[in-house]
Amino acid sequence: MMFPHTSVLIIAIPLLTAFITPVVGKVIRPLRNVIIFLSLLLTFGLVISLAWDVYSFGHVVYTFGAENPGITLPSGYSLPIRVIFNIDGMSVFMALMIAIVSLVAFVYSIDFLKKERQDKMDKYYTLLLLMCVGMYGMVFTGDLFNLFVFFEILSIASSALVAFRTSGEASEAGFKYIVISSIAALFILFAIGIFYSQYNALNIAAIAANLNFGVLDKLALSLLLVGLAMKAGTIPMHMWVPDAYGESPAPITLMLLIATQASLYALFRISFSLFGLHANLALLGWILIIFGLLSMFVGVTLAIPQKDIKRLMAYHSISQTGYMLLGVGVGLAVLNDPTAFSNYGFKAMEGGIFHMINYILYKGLLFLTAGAIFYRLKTKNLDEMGGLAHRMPFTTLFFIIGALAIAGIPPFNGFASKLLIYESVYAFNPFLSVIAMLVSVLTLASFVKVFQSAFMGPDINKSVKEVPIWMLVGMGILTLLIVLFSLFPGLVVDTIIKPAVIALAERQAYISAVLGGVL
Amino acid sequence: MVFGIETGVGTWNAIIFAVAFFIVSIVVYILSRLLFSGAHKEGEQAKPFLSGNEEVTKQHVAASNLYWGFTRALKSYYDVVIPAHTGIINDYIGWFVIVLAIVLILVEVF
Amino acid sequence: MKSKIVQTVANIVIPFIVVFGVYLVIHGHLTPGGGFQGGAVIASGFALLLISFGIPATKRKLVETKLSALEAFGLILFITFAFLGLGNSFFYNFLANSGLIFGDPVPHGINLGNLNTAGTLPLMSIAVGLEVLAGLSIILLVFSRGERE
Amino acid sequence: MNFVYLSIVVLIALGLYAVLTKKNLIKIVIGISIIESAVNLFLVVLGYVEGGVAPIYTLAPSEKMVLPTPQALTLTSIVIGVAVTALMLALAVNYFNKYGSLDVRSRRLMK
Repeated sequence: MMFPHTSVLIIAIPLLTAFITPVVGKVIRPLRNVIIFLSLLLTFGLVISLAWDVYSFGHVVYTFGAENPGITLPSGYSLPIRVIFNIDGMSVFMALMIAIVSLVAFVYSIDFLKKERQDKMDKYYTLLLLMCVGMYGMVFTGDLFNLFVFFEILSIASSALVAFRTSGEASEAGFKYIVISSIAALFILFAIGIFYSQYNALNIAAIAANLNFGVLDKLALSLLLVGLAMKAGTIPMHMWVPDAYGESPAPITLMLLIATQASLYALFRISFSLFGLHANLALLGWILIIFGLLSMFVGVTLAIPQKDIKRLMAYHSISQTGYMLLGVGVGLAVLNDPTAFSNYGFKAMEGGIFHMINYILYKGLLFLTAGAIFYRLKTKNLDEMGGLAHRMPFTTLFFIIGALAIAGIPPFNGFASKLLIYESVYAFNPFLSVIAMLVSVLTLASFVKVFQSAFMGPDINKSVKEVPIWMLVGMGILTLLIVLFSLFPGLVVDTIIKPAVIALAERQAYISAVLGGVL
Repeated sequence: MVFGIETGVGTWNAIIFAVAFFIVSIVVYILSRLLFSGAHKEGEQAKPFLSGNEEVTKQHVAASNLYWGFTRALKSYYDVVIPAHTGIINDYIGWFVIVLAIVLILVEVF
Repeated sequence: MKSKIVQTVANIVIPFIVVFGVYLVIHGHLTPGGGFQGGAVIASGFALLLISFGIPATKRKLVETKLSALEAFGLILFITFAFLGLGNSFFYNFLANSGLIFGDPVPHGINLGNLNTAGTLPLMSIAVGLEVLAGLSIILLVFSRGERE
Repeated sequence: MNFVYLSIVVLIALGLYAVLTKKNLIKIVIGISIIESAVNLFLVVLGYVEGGVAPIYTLAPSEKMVLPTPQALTLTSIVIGVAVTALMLALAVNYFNKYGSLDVRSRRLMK
């Protein structure tokens, strides 16, 4: 018998800590960091226990306010009326990423923002925890309106954190981010209204079971698709990405990475679980593939001429998002064709989803090294850097590992997931695979540029020292994970990636987890 | 499979790659020792040939100086793409509306 | 801005605004209204205070640190009630029909409404009311910093 | 009823027009608020029953009540809207303080 409340505690504990933080910060300041660390650690443990439940028992559902969390349908009702969490392999996969990233971001923040005013830091940690709540909620929820609410919690918290530095540029980036987010969220809400008007339900599973895919549903599909794609930073709606990533403090950039992944998750959830049984999946898959191709190519070509290290990396994250869209898009396009799906579609989705966690690890590491450089040099301009390898040996090592991983150089984990994508996409359409490889080459080229201009060359920044210990610990955790993922890709794919892919592909199981066997 | 993954066509195994990489590196090292043992270690012949220019060691090549050839070759592409990034929030939403219109037409027609 | 007429009218009206806001909060489970609406009404009373008496005078009465403590208190209270339902499920209404505070069964048909019903809902709307009135007042005070005297 | 849906479309178009063409940050915020009102109106209209009363137990003389769920949705959306608007205005204030202008063209990023 498993503990039934794990999933809700994962949301509730960071939420409670977020509200306690300002109080503790005023009364007993030294205790604040301890409490936040413990709550994040506890959440991490709960996520692992939840993952264990999901991998051994299948779907976990949690009904809010019911007499028993397992009762999804009150007696006499054919549609669920309460808010329901519907957690499957894909959700816990995302939750694991969020748990790792939030711990690393917190550990890194301890030293990175030490010189800020302490009452400001109380609010910073509150918002950081609220971001965690928003993301966990987005990936767990089985209810469309609840998805919107958590989406907005995430947007508000993260745009306030983008503007944390209160410089003019940071406010500008934060303003752009909140405008983008709220426009996307309002169109998503409009789509939710369209669903409610037709099916009198807000639950994803209930809507998916009754969907008739008329003109209004198609309108809702495109609103959801484009709104979430904008929040995931796909080209040509990517322009907020370099602004927001460039101006936010490094730990927040790390959190923003996973926030865009949460939007990507919602995009996949909509296309697979909500519309997967009725829509024209080939078209839907091709839309994702086109988004992916554009993002990959335009992102990387725009990264090459950049002079600001964080903007350069931000364009790379757009381009890496393209790989995931490409892999999962190919899987979606052939989902209704069992032979093609088992031949290469499944592998393509595996590659795309494996790339998500790899991307979080190495891209997060790269942004943290950029933050380390900023911490010492107070500049993000690549022209003013040089010779840092003489002074910051650990940061240099971390950067090399991250850069090799993102460029897909064997034996790092980036290569493993890209290889899965290349080979399966080649079977779908060779042209797409060639573009993906070309983008990988260009990625390597631009990271050679960063490495050459920031770390190589004569020792011109003589006053620079290595960064403080907690920043090194934060980067070290991610590096360790990259090395482990590089050595044991088979283990990772079998334990966490396969259940995620199966959860997306088996659309009927998502519905029957809420509505039972009857339809 | 703990170490390797099936890619559908073949397999990928990081451990085998690392071992092979290590062995090849040793072979290359031994070969280089054997082949270049007669090479000059100092004097004019050991220096790189920089098109007859003076050798510069204490100068840093900054980021802006890299890859100008690449950006020059793709100038017509960059001339279109970079001005499109205006940084004005109205344009960001404009792209959203354009993409929404395209996707809406695609979804409704097919 | 500091006209005598406005100040006199504000003196008369503000108590009524606050009382009406409190009414909205505690009758949230019986009539239209609830925590957010009531809190917003009370905060609008504070906005009137800010306009009619000027910023320095208002800031002596409404202290930002106290308000943010109130905000945190409201939030913690709210989530505590959600936690207390964990015996069944998160947000479970454990007080409804229990005979304890707010625990009377709801009468059927047309009636005047019994305040002592609905379980945790009124308690939660009181928590939300505290949070909203503090949060909106803080927003007002923060924006008033840009005002020229 | 169709008149209401028409006005929703008109409001969304108006809001988008403001967000797409106005160069003043405050006007952009106003545009977003207009879209938000339109979406809220849409949600409320979904639950409207002609001749229905407020869905409150004590006032219910008949079976004809408007649907409570869309009203709860609208309320939540309004609350979120307040937070978003407050944040956007705060950022606009900071933008003005640092750049000395509310014009979007005085941006410094991405030039």
